[in-house]
Amino acid sequence: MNMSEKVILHSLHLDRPWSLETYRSTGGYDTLRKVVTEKMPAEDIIAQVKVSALRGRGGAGFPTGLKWSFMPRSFPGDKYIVCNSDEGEPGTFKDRDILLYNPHQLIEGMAIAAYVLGAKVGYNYIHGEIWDAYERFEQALDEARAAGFLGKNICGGDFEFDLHAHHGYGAYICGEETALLESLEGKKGQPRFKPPFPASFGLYGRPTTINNTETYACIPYIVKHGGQKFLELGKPNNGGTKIFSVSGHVNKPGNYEVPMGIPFAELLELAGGVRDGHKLKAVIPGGSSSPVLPADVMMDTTMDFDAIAKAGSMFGSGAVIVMDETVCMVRALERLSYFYFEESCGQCTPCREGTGWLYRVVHRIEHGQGRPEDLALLDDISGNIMGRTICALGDAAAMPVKGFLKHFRGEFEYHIEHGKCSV
Amino acid sequence: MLSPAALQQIDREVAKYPPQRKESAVMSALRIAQTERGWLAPETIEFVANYLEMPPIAAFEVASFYNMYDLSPVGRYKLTVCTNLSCTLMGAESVAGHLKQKLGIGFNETTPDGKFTLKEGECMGACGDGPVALVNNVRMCGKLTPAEADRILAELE
Amino acid sequence: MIKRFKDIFVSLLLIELLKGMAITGRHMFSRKITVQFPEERTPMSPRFRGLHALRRYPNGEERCIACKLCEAVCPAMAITIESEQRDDGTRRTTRYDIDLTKCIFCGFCEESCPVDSIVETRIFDYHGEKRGDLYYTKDRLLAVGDREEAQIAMDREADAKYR
Amino acid sequence: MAQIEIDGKQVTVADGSTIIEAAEAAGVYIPRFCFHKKLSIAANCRMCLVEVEKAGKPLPACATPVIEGMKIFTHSEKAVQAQKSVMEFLLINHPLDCPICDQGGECQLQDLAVGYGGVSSRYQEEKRVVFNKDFGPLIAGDMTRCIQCTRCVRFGQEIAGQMEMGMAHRGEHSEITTFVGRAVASELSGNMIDLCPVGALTSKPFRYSARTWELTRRPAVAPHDGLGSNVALQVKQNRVYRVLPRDNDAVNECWLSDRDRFSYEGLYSEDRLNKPMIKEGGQWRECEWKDALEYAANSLNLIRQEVGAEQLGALASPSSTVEELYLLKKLMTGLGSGNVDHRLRHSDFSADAYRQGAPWLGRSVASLQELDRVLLIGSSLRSEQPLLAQRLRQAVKRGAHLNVVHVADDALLCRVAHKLIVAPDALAQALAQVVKALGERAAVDAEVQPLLAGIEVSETARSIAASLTTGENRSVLLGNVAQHHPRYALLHRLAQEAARLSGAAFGVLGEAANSVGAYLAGALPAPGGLNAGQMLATPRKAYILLGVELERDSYNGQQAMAAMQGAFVVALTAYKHRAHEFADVLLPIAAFAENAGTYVNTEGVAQSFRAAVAPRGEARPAWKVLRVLGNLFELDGFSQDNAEALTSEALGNTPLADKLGNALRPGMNLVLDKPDGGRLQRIGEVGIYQTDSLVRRAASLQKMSAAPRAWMHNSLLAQLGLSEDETVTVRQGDAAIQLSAACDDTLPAGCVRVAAGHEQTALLGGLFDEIRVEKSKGQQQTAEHTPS
Repeated sequence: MNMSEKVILHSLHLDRPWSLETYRSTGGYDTLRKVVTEKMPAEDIIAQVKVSALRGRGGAGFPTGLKWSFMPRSFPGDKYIVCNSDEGEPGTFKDRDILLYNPHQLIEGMAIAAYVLGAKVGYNYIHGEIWDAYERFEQALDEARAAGFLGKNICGGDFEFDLHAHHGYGAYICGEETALLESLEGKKGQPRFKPPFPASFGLYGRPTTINNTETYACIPYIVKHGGQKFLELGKPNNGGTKIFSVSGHVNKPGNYEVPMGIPFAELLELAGGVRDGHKLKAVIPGGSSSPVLPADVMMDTTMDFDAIAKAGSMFGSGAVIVMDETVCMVRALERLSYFYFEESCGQCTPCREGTGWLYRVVHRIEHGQGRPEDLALLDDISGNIMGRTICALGDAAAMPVKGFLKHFRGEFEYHIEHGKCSV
Repeated sequence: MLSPAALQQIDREVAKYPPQRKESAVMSALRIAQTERGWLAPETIEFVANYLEMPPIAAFEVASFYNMYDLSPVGRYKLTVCTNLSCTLMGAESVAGHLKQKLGIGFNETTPDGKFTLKEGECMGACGDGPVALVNNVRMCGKLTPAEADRILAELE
Repeated sequence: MIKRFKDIFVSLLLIELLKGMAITGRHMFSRKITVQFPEERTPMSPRFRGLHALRRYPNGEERCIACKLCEAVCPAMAITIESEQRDDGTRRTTRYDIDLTKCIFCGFCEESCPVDSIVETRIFDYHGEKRGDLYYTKDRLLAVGDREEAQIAMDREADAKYR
Repeated sequence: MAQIEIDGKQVTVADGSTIIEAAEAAGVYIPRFCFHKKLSIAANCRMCLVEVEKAGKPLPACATPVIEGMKIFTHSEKAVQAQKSVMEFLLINHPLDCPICDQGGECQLQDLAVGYGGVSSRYQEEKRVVFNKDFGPLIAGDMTRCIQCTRCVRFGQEIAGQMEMGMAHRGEHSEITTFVGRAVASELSGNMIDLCPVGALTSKPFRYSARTWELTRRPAVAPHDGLGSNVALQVKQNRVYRVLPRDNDAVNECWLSDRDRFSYEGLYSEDRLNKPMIKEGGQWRECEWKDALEYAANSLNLIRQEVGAEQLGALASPSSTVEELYLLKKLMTGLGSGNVDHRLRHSDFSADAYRQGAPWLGRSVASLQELDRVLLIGSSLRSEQPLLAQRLRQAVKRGAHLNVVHVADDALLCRVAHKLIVAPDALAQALAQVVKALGERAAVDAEVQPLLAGIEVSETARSIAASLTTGENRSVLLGNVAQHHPRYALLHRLAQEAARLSGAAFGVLGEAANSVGAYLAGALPAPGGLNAGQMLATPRKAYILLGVELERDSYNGQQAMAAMQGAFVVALTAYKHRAHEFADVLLPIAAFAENAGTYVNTEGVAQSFRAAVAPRGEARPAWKVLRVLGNLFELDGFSQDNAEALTSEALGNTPLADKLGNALRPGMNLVLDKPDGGRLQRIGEVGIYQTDSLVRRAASLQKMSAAPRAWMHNSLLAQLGLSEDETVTVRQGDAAIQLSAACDDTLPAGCVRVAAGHEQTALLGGLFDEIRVEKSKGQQQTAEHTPS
């Protein structure tokens, strides 16, 4: 493992790393030019992406190469590619840094993707609250258009692609790909029932491929250096580097781009370790919707899709929330439940009604009004939400409850029995 | 209803989407309208809907769905403090408590002089800088402490 | 044959008569249980099903919400209800009649009432002098309720734990 | 076809069908709320979750397509557990107010809660409350009861063509609402009440008046438009409490227009005529039937003997039944008069001699949905035939081109391919343009050819013609405005030619419930007899009026009222209306729902119905009244004792289809004159809730009906020196009324749009005749009218 090899956040040490000039100085857009001028066969690129074992960085970890191969590239009429920068999962903040510090790599990645997938128009859906990133990206788009990397006749060839930024306005659910498409169409961000999947019925009912910001940003590297090299950065089935967003009780919260499969202990060390004088209690390893894991389990695991799944949680978006021993787990769950209650789109019954119910019961327990039957009730409600909803938000709301109850049941029982916190 | 400059901005957003899909720009158009008018009154929403040739109720659905739109008047400065898990772990509650005490208002309230409105926000995607707050939906302030919050308030005075 | 002689013997000695007289005599001196109605009354169950009444809430608002469940459940079809929206937007009856000549006092109406409005009281000794007198209209039922409310409330209270 | 297994049963279903459809075919019921066969799939209620073999989690049956070999379990433990959990979620925030909820007894949630709900709730927290909104006079909203199935929202978007309801806010706070404080305005809004699976949207006129289990359903046929929607009258104690649609995919599907749904309120209007009345010495008095009938018969006989039978006239409403119209005709024939007509709103009868059959739709109602190209001429379709407009909307959604030639640019709530909006007197010109453009591809009939000389074909007309020559299924349709138009014969001939040239079916939209039936029953002038126009233009000495409210049902109310002055008038009517002012005998007749009879709808399908309730007061079915009159005149053939006997006598044994036909015989004298630009013309189409006596007295619908105003183009307002909302004097002939001026820039120049059928506008002149508008001088008398 080469700890210093970075795929995305490689130019932070340079002056104005977000400018086209700086990006070009690191070989930026050369890959796109090569692809376009050499008319590289799309199948070859998809094959490289498959070899790279690049898995979706948005949370689900779906193999990107496979997703691309679903897109009916030669289907007549409009096709779209969409980038999901609607990063609202508590704990996740990597896309913002990509947009702020290396927007051109994303643009280049999307342009290559558009070339491969046969799309002429793309949209980047940017989270509502990060206005600075939206502006920065718009600026980058202007630069790229002016330099001929977007628009008609890209790099002098006959490839045509334009990319637009769409600004979200405060809805976590729009991070769900079909909700995002609805939102792009000017509607409420309410997820669609699948099938049909976006690859056949996406934006405006046309074939559409949606990937995460970080996923697209990896593309130029893969195409430039080959899938094998990318794969070797990480570990089998978990190729490449990954930007981990570390927040919570650490000394140096922030984004860390490290190889896939790094031991958690090392990542924690990179982030400056647990807040001074405290000891690790629990970690949410993949953004708020992944089940929490206690310290001992975490310290023994490595950070990749397969290892975290084995440990009983989800790798998700690589957002690591670190909690030390001062944290009341009931309070933590109450806050997360409130989040899902607030962010449920309200479309389907189990999530609309269930998230509120979960929150209210946890809230009651936290405020000393828990009843002995409440924990069984919580288990039951979250079980009734899981797998019964249109999109994954239902599962996302239920899993933290299950996770907290599984590993910290004692704390909840104490709350119910004594009406106060044990921490 | 809206200034020519605002309409021009809306037109620019409309141009991003296919010609028959004007309503795609509704989110941006509502944002632009809100920035100009301070909040989204029903008439404003209807104006935007008509401008984009969509049913007013569809625009209202959008305006009420996304939580950065304000359907009632807010103060000159809207401070949205994230209190989600990461920010809370990093001290958001003390910052929020400090702001409430200093401004003498609770969440979703406006100071009597109409200057500040305090809102509770959900994850803003900047947890590494937590606790964070957003001023008027555009300016992100990170690594807040009560002292830092005071400094920002003073700056906005 | 023996039985026959025995019968004659018993008849001649008036033994049966004496037995009967013995019972009469015994009762003559035992405690009397006849109740002198109407001066005296027997004890009654709080569940007694007598004359109907329509109740009000303490603030004077009639309880009935015109759901018509009693009308639907009445096996004798003794209840007739008409309803409309009152000016304050609430659902109210404009007519609530019980034909007591049809009523079989089964108590279903009371059972079905979601707001404890129609109840059966302990009154069983009502009467009518004309045909129409036993056709109780809403006003008369409410009047019964107003008059008997204290008793009705007590009875419901007593029975509450079994419901 | 796919072979699947549902609950152990083998079923073969079409590829691509969903599990719920397959289950239906197999006779297995899957609980559902958001799914509706006519709406798009939302899959949001999750009630229809079923277990599918090899699927990890339960799948929504409404949205999951079947796959060959799929094994589905709808009642397995896993499926039922999922369904029960959804029911629990639905109930936690649903109020327990079934006793006061109008939906109680017909509530899907209530029904399914019996099967899937728990005995008590585990939810101990506070329940959600949603504040009610005012959705207008027809729909009552109790939004706390809403389960967010979005059927009403989808109905608006997909069927009504206008999105009025939406789901605002999100999560648990989401609520169904209209745009801030707005009432629901769609002419199909009542269907949302039917669609709502809970008591969130209920009928306001019906509110709290009865419970569903008390009501009996009696089938009937709606009386307001040519469609003849199948309805169920819900009756209790001899009163109609509610009207609901009956499913009939050939006619109204599962929908009903608000006009058909809420007009029953008119049955209980104060204006109902309950007893026969005669006028003696200028004074009205109530009397016995016998006296009234004898008085009427004797007086008519006397007049007939004195001045001749040709001085008798009979005018009937096209909403009368086949039986009534047939008997009326028979009565008049018996009396020796050929003066019978039902087309009171028509003004051009010159095609009468060339007609070959009863004008009809020209194709089946259901097939309208399959149209690819349509030319709609002179029709405010949404108010004339709300559900036909809906059918066309579905066609357009499928990709049909809807082309319009009309006098006003009313929203049809779907994409209109091309439109020519012209003043009434230019309507024929516009249509001629289309014919001429079509003539560029095929030879125009020699009869029509001369008319086209000098016609300049506009670009739009050419586009319409181009559109009409493509596509598979095509129709040319003539609406009410065209039928009422003073040059109807010409329009008809041109439309017929347009249809012939483009290979389209030619249809005439039936104006009223029994327009086609009236032709078939012969309610038309006999050879030599006078038509409605002539009868009113050259007044008769005596009239028999059947169900007409003459002043509001005629082309020219003013002229009609004038014709009545001095004549002996026997009015068979359900309402008193203005008949008081001119009639001599008022005979109360049964209204809709109180009468047995037959309507023939615009497709030419006869639909018979029976009386659902007894007539109000002493009113009697009109056919019985006419039969007794026939007896009093001692005429033969008036001895029928039930409506069925009359039906077969009236319609005969030949299939109705043989008697239908829109094509005119050649030989008509056709002239196409140039529009006269000099004068102002009235656009006087009949308002949606003003079509007939019944609907005009339906209180709630009348609240939906805007007061008539003088609408005109901005430039005309300026030219006349008027401003919007100003009170102006509108004159036609001798009548002058005060209306408020209104601006509508989609109207053609030189036109003033004043709706007809309203009480206020009743005494104005012809619907498409000259009109004058001037500034009001101060606050004058409001309705001065002087028909002398």
